[in-house]
Amino acid sequence: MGDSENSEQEIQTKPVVEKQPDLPKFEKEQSDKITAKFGSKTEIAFVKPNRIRVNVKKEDILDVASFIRDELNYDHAESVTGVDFPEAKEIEVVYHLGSYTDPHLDKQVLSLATRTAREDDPNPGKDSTRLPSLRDIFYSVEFHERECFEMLGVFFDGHPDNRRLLLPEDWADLPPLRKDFAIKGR
Amino acid sequence: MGTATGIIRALNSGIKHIAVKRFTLRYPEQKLKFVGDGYQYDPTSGVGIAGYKGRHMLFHDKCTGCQLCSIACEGVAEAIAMVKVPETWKHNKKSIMPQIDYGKCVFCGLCVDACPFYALYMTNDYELSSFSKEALIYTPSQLQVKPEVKQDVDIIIDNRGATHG
Amino acid sequence: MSVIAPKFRLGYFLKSLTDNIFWIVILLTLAGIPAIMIVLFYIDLPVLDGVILTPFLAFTMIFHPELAIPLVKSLLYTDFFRIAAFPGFGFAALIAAGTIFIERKLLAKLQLRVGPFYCGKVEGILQLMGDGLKLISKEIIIPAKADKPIFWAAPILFVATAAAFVSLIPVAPGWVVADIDVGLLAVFAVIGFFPIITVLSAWSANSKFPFIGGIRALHQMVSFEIPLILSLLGVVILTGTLNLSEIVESQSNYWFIAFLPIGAIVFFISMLAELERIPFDLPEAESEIVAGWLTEFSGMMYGLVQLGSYLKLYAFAALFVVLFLGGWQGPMVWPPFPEEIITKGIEAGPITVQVPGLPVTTQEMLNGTLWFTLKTVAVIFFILIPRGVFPRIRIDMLLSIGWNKLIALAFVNIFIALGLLYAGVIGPGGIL
Amino acid sequence: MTTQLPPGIQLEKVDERIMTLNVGPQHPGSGHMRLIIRVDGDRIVSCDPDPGYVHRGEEKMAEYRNYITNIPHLERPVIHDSCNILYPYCLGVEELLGLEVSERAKYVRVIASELNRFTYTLYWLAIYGIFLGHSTMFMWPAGDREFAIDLLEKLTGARVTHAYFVPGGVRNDLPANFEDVCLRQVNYLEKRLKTYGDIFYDNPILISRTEKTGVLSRQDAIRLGTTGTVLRASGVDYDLRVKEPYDVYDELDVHTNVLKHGDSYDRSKTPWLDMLESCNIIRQALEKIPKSGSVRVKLKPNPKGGNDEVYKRVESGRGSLGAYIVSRGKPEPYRVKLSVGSFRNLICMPYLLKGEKLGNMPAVYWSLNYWPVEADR
Repeated sequence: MGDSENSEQEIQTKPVVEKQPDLPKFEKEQSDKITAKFGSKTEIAFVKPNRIRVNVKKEDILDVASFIRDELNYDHAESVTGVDFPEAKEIEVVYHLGSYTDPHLDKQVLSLATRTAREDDPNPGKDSTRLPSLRDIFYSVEFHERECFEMLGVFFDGHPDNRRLLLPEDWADLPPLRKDFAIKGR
Repeated sequence: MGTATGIIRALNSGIKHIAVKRFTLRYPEQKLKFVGDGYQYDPTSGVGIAGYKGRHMLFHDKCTGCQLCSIACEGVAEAIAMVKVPETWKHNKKSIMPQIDYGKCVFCGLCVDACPFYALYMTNDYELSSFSKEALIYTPSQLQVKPEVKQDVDIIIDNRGATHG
Repeated sequence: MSVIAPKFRLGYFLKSLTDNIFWIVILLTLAGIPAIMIVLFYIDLPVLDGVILTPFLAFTMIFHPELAIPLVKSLLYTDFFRIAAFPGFGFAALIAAGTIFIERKLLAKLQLRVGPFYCGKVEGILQLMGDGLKLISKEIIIPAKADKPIFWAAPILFVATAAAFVSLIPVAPGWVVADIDVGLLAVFAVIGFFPIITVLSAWSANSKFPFIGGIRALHQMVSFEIPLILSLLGVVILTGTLNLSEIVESQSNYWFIAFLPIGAIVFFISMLAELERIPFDLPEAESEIVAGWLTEFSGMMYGLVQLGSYLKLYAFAALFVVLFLGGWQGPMVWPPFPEEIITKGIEAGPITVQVPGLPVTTQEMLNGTLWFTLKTVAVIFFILIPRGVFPRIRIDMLLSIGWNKLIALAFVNIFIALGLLYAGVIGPGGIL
Repeated sequence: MTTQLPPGIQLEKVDERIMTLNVGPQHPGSGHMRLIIRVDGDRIVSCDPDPGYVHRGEEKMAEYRNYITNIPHLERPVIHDSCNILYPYCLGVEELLGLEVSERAKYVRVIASELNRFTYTLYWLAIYGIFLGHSTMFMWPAGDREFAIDLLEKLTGARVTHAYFVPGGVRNDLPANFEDVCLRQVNYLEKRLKTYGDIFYDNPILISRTEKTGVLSRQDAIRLGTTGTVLRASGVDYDLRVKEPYDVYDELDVHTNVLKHGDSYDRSKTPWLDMLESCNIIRQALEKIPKSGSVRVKLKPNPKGGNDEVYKRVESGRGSLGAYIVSRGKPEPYRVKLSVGSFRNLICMPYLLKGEKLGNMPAVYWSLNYWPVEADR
């Protein structure tokens, strides 16, 4: 799995933005607004047609999310995905944000990604795997964050209802979407 | 008054349907007709041929025992196992052929897509129930048999509604 | 061959049949006939045409059918026949059975389905018999903590009450089980029994869903009985009588539905609610409370409740016919009996003899029965159709319909009736 | 009097007025989920949805199988809508692998996906009918589904789990004479759908039962991030087939049905209008489909994606259906996330049921176009 770690860093260190000269115009404007506001705090991972990805540190995610909601008019979250990177000892949480109110943003999906520390011996809710909750900014993330909490053990600070959602009540194993939780026989 | 007209229109619509033909397919007596002889795949063009995805049919003279169908099934249902067959059977130097467990098969047809030798097709036979799980395991010699099906009912649409006939 | 009875052989089956017949004949000759003779000698026998009906005479009727005619006629006018067979239970049960079958086929046809199909070769005509057999042969399960006497009694009481209701309905001129002067009041009294029985059975089952269903049924029936009764007051005002037969007689020229359409509509809607039929089937709402107050009934207990509810359906439809559609009134369509049948009689019996005095009933009675049955079946059709057309309504909507709208409409109906009466249009001394 | 409880055991504080009801998972009015409802008399005080009874870990399973083998698995959450749930996955894998889908295949996909919208929505409508005690509305959609199922069976070879869409096109071409049969049956189906109006949607009893129950305002629909028919019933004009047209939807004339009240009645009517629109789309697609051409790109065995990620979405019967695929240069995807409409609409349930009458619970619950199996994945 060494490859994937390296390549993972490649994406982060060398953003695709600089390589491609003919970036889609509207999306570039959007990403430039974020860069202009936050500068080095944010990192535009890629700008593709209709898709922008912004990586932020977890300390800044509340500010960036507020900016995205208030200034860029994204008003709801489509999904919240947790991705486990055991080699980097990090768990990434990606918010896919969309907009219903702004007709210019109909096609756009903005991915807001942040990372948090990952512990090899997880204790969901009580270890350092935690992130600030975006529920106060995007109300629609409520159930998605609950799912993320049980599936990857990411505790969302400020979420009012960090409970089990899909898994059975007596689940006592690792959070199942972590990579070290192996399916039997695979 | 709108309520009254609404109620009368609903009653009228209901009573009108008493004259519409009945649509039920009376299954054991009638069986739906399918397109063609079952799902097939043309490995040269890489496109399947439309048909019903029922029980498989294995052509012994074409099967080479390459296990590609078994590998294709590995992540899906793990229904295909390769079993020993008599070495005198033609074209099969490894003398292994697929044996399909219909207790596990999901009839996705990806094994047919995997076969590069036109050896595995699917047929229109879907009545596979049996009293024991062992009887659901079809050996290569059982898979060789072309099933006899009598399916001749189609949907007929006319002025008085649709019916099966 | 057969999996169900692997050792079945036709020869054994025939042998068992003949064995049974043999033993029945032996027992009848040795014990049955003497017993009948002894009983017949010790009871009071009717007097027919001045001759006491002796057992000997009774047996000679086999060879002289004309002697049986007075007996049959006297039987037709006994209370037992009226209660058990014609205007009473048997007739009503026949119509109820027909209703169940028609309902299933009609609903199936409306929903583009087939419905009962395989039982009885022709469109499932014997399905009802099969269902009845199944219900009879099923085990009756009673909840462990149920109040057993009441739980047992509830279905029987339900059928009995429904039958009491049936007994008040006049079918043809003079053909009614209980021709009482306060017929309509008696109907109200009998209807008042149903919620009590429902709640008793629901409570005695000691189970959640029957209890909720019973409470719902209580709410529904009580709140719809008031508009039901009020809507009939108009008819009483116009006729000035409570006797159902007289109400029918007074409609010989005009049916009351022509004068009191609002009353008829209110009565019809209240009737649907009383019968717990869609859209008012809240006590049995299967997506909410399983089967309501019927949940714990099994086997023939359930069958009895079903029989009772369909008897009730027939009785309500018949009451609607009696009150608003002119009962048995209708043009004479029954062909008159040929003169020679009445005077000379027909040829009948093992030794051919002329039997005068047939037919035993009158032309008016047959004609009245025909019209009555036709009208009842038409009303039943309109009771059945909503089941395929309407969704179930909510309990608060139901109560608000019952208490607000229907009662107001029933009062409007009463005022219409009073207006008609005082304007001298109809009623005692009216111009019509 | 206080009794000493053993350690670890707490007594729940019980309010005399409040009763807790478990609606589901065996209750006839719930589906494969549980709603923990607390009622005060006939009023719902709070509602806590408890999904997960049919959670199968499809996302985890997808990480262990290659891009092709995932197909029969990923369609399992909604077997009635299996073409639509594979649609974003296939679009995503095509972008990852750099596949170009032929024009004919795109049209075939549109036809199959719209036919699947019928099979799902009619099933949903049948259950909505029986929830409201309307037995005819159970039988008619369940019977009329047969037209769409029959067409899909002719096209894909299976009645429900089609496994028809693959990255790079579709599995097989249209069978002979399919266009005529499809046109005939879709026309008849449209005629049948229109008869639902009189008996169900214009029925005053149904209207009085569902109108003004569970009202979701426009602002709340946006704030809660709802999607699909729930969103459009609340007056938000957002249909991905129009707003972000995928495949050939930009060449077709798609009309978005938007109703404005946001109550149960509008929410139940929008899918019906969508189905009528689907008839138009299928007719257009049958007209415009190229008469010949390949429908499937031949793939290498075990195709590998680069270090990339895609997020693709389509409009399914229940709303926007997104697939987020992360690839790390392996034959297997590193992470597959399905963002499904049912799960996104689940958040409305506690919000809408609060303060509602208990008798309205089935009408509101099922009008959310919620498919428990899909929400659990």
